[in-house]
Amino acid sequence: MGDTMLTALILVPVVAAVIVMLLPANRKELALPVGFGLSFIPLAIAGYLFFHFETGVAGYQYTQKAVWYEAWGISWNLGVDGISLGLVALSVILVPIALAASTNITDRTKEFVVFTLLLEAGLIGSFLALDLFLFFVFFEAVLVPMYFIIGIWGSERRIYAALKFFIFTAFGSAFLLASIVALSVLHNQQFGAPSFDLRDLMSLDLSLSQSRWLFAGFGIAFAIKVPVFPLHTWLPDAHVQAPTAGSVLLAGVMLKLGTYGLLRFNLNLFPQAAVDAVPIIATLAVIGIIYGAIVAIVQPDLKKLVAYSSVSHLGFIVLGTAALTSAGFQGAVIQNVNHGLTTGALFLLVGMIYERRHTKQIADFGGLAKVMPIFAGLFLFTAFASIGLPGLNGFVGEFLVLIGSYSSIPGFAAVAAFGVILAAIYLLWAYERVFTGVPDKPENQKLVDLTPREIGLMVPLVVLMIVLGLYPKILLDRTAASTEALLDRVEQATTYEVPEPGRLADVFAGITEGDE
Amino acid sequence: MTFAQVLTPPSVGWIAIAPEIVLGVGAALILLFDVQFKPKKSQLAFATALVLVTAFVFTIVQYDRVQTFNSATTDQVTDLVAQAFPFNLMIVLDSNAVFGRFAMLLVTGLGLAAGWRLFERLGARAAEGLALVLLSAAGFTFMASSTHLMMIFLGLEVGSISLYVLAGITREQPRSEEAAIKYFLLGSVASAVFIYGVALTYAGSGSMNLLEIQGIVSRTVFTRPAVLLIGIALMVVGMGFKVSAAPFHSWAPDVYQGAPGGIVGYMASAAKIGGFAALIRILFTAFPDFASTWGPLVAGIAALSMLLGSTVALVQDDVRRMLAYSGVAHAGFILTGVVAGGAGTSEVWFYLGVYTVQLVGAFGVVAAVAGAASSGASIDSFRGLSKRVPFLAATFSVLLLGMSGLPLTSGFVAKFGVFTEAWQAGYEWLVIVAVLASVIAFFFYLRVIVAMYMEEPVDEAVAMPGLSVRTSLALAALITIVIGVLPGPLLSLAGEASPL
Amino acid sequence: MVELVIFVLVGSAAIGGALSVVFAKNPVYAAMGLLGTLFSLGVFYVVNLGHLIAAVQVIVYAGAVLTLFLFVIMMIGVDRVEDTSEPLRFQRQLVIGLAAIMVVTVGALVFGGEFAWVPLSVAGPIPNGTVENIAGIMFTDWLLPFEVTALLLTIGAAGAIALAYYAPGAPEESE
Amino acid sequence: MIEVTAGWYLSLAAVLFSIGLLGILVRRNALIMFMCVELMLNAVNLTFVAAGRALGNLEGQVAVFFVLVVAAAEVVVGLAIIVAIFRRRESASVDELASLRG
Amino acid sequence: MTDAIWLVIALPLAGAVFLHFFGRRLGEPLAGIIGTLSVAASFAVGFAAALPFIVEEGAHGETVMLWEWMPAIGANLEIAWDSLAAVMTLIITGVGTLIHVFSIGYMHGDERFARFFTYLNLFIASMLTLVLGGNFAMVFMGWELVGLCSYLLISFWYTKPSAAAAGKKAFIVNRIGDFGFMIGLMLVFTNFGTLAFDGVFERVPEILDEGTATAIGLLFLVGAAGKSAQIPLYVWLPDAMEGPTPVSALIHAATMVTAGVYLVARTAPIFEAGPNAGLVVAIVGALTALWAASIAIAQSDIKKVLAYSTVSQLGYMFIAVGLGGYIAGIFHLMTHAFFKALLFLGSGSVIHGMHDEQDMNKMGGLLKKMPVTGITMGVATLAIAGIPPLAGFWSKDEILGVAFEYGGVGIVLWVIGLVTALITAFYMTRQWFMVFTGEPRWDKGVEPHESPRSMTVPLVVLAVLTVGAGFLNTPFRLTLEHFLEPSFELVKVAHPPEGWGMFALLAAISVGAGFAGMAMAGFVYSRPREIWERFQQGFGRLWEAWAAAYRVDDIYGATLVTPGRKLSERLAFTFDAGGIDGLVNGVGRAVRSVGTRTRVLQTGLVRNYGVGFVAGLLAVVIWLVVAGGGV
Repeated sequence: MGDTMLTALILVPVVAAVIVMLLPANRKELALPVGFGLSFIPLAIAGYLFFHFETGVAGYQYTQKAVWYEAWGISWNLGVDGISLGLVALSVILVPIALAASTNITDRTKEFVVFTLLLEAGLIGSFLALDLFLFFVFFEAVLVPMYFIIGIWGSERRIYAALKFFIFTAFGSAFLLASIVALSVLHNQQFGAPSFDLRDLMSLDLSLSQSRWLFAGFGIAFAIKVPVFPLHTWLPDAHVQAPTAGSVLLAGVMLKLGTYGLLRFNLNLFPQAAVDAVPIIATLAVIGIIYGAIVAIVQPDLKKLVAYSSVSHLGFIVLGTAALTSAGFQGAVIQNVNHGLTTGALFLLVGMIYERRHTKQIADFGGLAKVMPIFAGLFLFTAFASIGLPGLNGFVGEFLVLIGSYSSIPGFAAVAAFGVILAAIYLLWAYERVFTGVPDKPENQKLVDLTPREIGLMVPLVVLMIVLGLYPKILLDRTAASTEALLDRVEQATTYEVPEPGRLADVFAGITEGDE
Repeated sequence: MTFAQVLTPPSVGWIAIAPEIVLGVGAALILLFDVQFKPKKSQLAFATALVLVTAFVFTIVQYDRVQTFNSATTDQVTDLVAQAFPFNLMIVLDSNAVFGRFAMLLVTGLGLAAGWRLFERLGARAAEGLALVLLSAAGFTFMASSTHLMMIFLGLEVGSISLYVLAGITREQPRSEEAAIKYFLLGSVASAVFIYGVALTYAGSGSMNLLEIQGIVSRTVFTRPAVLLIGIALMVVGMGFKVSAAPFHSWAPDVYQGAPGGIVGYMASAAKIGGFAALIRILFTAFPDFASTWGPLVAGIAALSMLLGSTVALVQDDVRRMLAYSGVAHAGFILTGVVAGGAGTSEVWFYLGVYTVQLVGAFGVVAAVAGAASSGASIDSFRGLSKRVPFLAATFSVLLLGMSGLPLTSGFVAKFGVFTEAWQAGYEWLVIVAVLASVIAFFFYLRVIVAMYMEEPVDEAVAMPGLSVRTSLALAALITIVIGVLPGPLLSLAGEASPL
Repeated sequence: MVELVIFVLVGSAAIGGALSVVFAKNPVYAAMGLLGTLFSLGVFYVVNLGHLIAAVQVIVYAGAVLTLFLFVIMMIGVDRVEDTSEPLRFQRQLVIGLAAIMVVTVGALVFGGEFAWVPLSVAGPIPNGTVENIAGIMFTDWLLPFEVTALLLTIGAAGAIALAYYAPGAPEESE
Repeated sequence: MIEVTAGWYLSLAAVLFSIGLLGILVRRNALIMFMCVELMLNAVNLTFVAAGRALGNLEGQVAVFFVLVVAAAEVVVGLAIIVAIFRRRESASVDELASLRG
Repeated sequence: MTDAIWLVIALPLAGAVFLHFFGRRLGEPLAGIIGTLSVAASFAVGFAAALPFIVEEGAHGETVMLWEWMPAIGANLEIAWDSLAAVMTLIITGVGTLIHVFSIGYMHGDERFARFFTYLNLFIASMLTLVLGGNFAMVFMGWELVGLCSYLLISFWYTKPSAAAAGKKAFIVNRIGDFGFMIGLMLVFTNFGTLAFDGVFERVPEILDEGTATAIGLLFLVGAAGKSAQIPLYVWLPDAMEGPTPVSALIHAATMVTAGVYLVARTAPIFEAGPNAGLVVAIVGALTALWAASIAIAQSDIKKVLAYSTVSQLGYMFIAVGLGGYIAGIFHLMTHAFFKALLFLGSGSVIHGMHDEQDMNKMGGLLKKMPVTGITMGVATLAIAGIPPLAGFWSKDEILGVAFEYGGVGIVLWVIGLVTALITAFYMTRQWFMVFTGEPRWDKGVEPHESPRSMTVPLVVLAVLTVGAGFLNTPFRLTLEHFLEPSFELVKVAHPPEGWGMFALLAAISVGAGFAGMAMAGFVYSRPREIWERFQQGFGRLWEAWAAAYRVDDIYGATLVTPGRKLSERLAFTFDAGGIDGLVNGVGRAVRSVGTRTRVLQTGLVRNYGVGFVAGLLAVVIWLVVAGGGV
């Protein structure tokens, strides 16, 4: 049972997609319910996995490895650890919600459900793959369903956005591909056979320059996916044009491929280069945090605002990764999940209002709290979760990241902390403009508050936001061992030492040492 | 001494050329049959299919034979050499040749099925058309199996001259004529260049047999007569022309756009298979010792092809032209595998196999949408295809994504293979160029998908194509996906396809 | 010495013929130029002991092929004197440039002695290219290529029909 | 005493080939372009013959036959195409054929 | 009882959750009663849990662990229950209960009546989290959550744009403070490796050098200045008066704004290790006290006066805690909670009675109409003016004493304190006279009336506390001091000068200042309007500056908000959309244009193609011959 679990997790959505595809063409109203129902199977599997996950164990669990093509050294090689577990859980949670949020999609519903389910399979596959070839396959394959989701069911400039999304990400993947090729060739040279197994590749003997180049290759791909400033401009376009479900899954899960990749691959494979690159990564992360937030402030479009807020929030995750401390890593891992929940929820909410008013322009709203109190309440709640209000989930990750990064890269952490002010500014100002005041526009006065279905969509997210905010232990327990192991890997492979508390001088020394 | 006594009979191995015999005889029979009985189109189709299937069966027999050769013990080898190299070393029966035949026959079958409507519209000339297709297929498979430069040249000409005719076979279309004359003029120049290369190689080395040349060259590796180098250069140019590698590609867009829609897929695929088969034979079998010399040259051509093909394909409004330019880029990608030398053979073959299937399928869709007998296929005619004929849109998407090298399609495995080989051979820069070019390539493939799925339908009605077309297209798409997910078997098969 | 004289004289004729193919305004003159070159080469074949092919050259090439050319020229119109102005932009400049490079290249190769190469393998003095000797090779070692030419000729026939034969009364189909 | 070696012939062949090649670029009459191709093939033949003599093997001369056959086949098809074009346009100028471009 | 201490937080929180879901159905006044009861119950639990400290002098606190939160940084959900926490708890729940009761009357008829109590309960829970948190992260959680509640309650009447804006402003300005606080926390973690109080305070002397301690202290000051409305972050508090008056009383006078004071007191060991930080705290406090008091002089809005007064009084507390007089600071915190809550509730009563009129120029002569309100507010005014034996006298005097005893800069602070005391007495007296005496200047149709019982009873209770609370910590009997000592045993608490003589002298001076202020105000404002208007005009531009609060908001707007917004717009629309995205699209366009240009080569002319072919051929030949070593 255990060893085929992960395979099942990937294949079930695919099978579900096939089932939906085979539904009779004249019963297209069936597609969404069937897809929604089927999407609970991966949720159940992942739930089982999550709660039977052995805490305190650093290695991969539920591993499965089957040779794919021996001569190339590629294999169907899956495993889950603390770093990926949360993301898998996030994926399976958001997909049913995204599907249930898509009742407004009446054109080619079946295809929509199929693409969403395929997207789910691809995303889960990316998080579970321990073989770089397999990872790349999933990493790149997820572009297609998302491309169609944006391109077919998006709004006016959807084609532009879909193409930009695809090409931009594919551009990054190109470097990833070249780097993966290089790794396998190196493995071939050093061990006499090519391999793409992450664990095999970790034992490669890389020269510093090789390690740096490859780090850059992986880094660019993931940086675009995250996205890290200045490679972020595809994101606002994609989000603004994507349908709600697309935005939810894009921001909620897909962007995490980047942050996950940095943690999983860049750090494991090229620890020395990673240590050397800390100043660069941290700089970009901090720029992303501040820049994303500043730019978000004046965005006239709600979705664009949330999109830029993602740039800012994901900066924290990258910063936590660059921190190379226990708290920083844990913060990054948990923030991956948290951001998925809050931003997913924000996009859902924006989608709900867009369905009613067919506009996302902040200027078109005003005083909505009067006519849609439940909506306003949920929005405010989610906004505060996103701002990082303690007690809700956003805080835990951000705080861990900030605290964790301060002990190794204090200057960056201090600047990054400024981002929390800006987050409050852009979200609360947006809330003020959209919800407060008197609803003076006639279109707004007629708006109906959320339906039970819509509230139902939000409930799981809200509950998770509170639970993870107050009791993140369920996640942290599962991640801690893996993040520690990652940190050990970095420490053992390099001269880097995780700063001990109370040795501030050593911290600065550690950073300058890494530069040599 | 009678005349007969002068002649020592050559070693004959009929099985080694059995598929070609079937094709040639089949073509001749179809022509005769046509003259005599004025058969219906369906009968012609049946006859053609029969020829192809028979040839395929023989190829399977050949495959079996090759397996015996490959697993032969050392003391058996001498006996088997004669069988493996019949006709006094003119051709070889090795995996390379067999793989080439498999690919060629598959492409021919798919191409004919997908473009069958063209032959229905050709009227009385359908039989000639079919015969030419079969003959050219025989020519290109000869290119894949020859170990002699003159045989390669003959195969090249058999294939190419047929294609010149096929390009112009819808003679009532001015553009078809234009395509034919362009293809013919430039093609015959390229042939002349190639054969001049052969002549100079012969002059330089003293033989036209690739195996002998290899022996001679490797014995005298320090002497490199300029004539020999020029010979190599000219042969590379000639083959570069056939596979439409930049800067020898300029005929391809015009011809692919102008030639009849039903046959252009076959034309493009077959020329690529033949050209690359011969190119790797020449370079890998005869001149492995010169790899450091021709390697950078091929790499340069590859880089130029990928960049030029991708960027120009970007701005095309005609899907067939776009596919032609993308074919230029693909020639570059395949050449990326060629630079790796003999080690890259299997990857090159794999790439060739999967790419030509995609190509033939893609042109099949274009023919179904824009007409099998017409020239050109504006991207506008693909607008909203997903709503008009979802099947065509879906298969086309799969094929285009396959060509773009997206994972889970055969195209990705193929690209990955050639990139790995090139990297292994030390051409890192070429791989970087290649991956960037493939990013650019995404754009124009996606543009077609945009038109099909994301734009509003145009009024032009597109009929659901007939069964043969559907089968052929579905098969091409299926192969693309199945090989993409489970590349193992085909990779192993291609892995055996290193020349003896 | 004789060979030198022949080479210079006949070679000049060959080049002259070739040039007139390229530059003659009237297609017939071009064809005549080509004829001259073909004949010249026939002479060289004889000099190089290729008696059979010299004969074939004259019969097949000069006789059959060129006649075919002339036939088409006649059909298209003999009197058409071609306009020698160059309508294509840059074409003349480009061609002159390329010609210059080509002259330099070929010149460098010729005068650099690159064509006076040492063959990597020499089998010994060449036998005469008699019918017997040629056949001895063509029908043994080169049997397969010889067979393959059958395909070529079939293609020629089928192709010509497909392209140029209009069956009386058969409707031309088009989309 | 200057000996006429195979190199001389090869040089001559190279010159002829070059002339043919340039002729393709200069002439716009498809027929004459095709003649230039024939010229090139003949240069090839000369190379074969001369090289064969220098190498002491007859294969060069045999090769000429095949080139000849190929040339013949090309001529058949080529002339058919040219005739077909001429039928429609009353001209054999390739400069007028540029509807396919870009 | 200590084990059940979590109930203190849980009860109001449960109240909030319950009211959130069912409050609307319960309606008025049941929702309010439930809200009140939950806070009262919390008070009861807190009181019971505090008994050990009362009974056994010098009893030590203990930490109650609830569950793990962020163990990696030593931040779990745990409650540190000691005497300081107990005092704070009792103040919060005590005053909170009274204000809840008051709100039942005040919010009568509001359509979001239940929601108001939901927020109030949530606030109480949050505030208790702040003061009970056993580690910095939990304090920070409470710190932020009270900010949230403050936001919610200020913009409770969100249809009023000014209210919505004020709520947002409060939250954002607070966040600026939090930024400093957070960096302070990072420094703490970096040095101690944990955020738990247990792991920090006792190790301060061993780990922190003076510089680091000062740095942490100053960063905490930034946070405290934000929450407690000190220079330069006080600007949100006056605007916060947009919220319902009970909110102003509870959050913006009695409890939340004192969080900064609590923070400094709680982290006393750190300030002790970096005394300069404390000094800065005191100086900031003093400046704020004077600055805000001066603004309060000229306000005509009844609540604005109180708002600036609150800022000013918080300044006093900062002086105390900054100079090490933690207990004095907490003492003033407590007394201030009583009398300022009373003042706010009184003003609420007035506003309620005057049909939502807040302009004092339109009041006058209300004493007869609203006797209870008038008298209780009068008591509070006396208290804040520092008139013995009311609570304000004792606590303020202790602070001034601490400043005086500090010497040096302390003397300056003492002088500032005195001046502030004088001004305070002046403007509070002014307010009382403007509101309750003289000719009625009411708008037409306004019929002032005394408020209902639910409102007046809390007033009376608070008035009693205002009178009596001072006796908890007089020089004669230092009850509070002894009670709190265990919480400050790690540090040396500063005290006023020893000896009765000194006490009497200082008290006399400060009381004199108080009386002087009152006398001046009484002299002017007990007389007709023309007279005090002339008096005000006598100050000329100065009065205008005061009335305009020195235009600090405008200055901030011009120097921070507008440029910030400009920057944001530049970045968003010029740099991002044009620059970066332009670059990205530019790359795309460049590739396309390469394609477009290359495509031109494909002329369709065979002879052109021939040129390309031949050129390529020549290149290949030349390259191969040259590179192949053939030549």
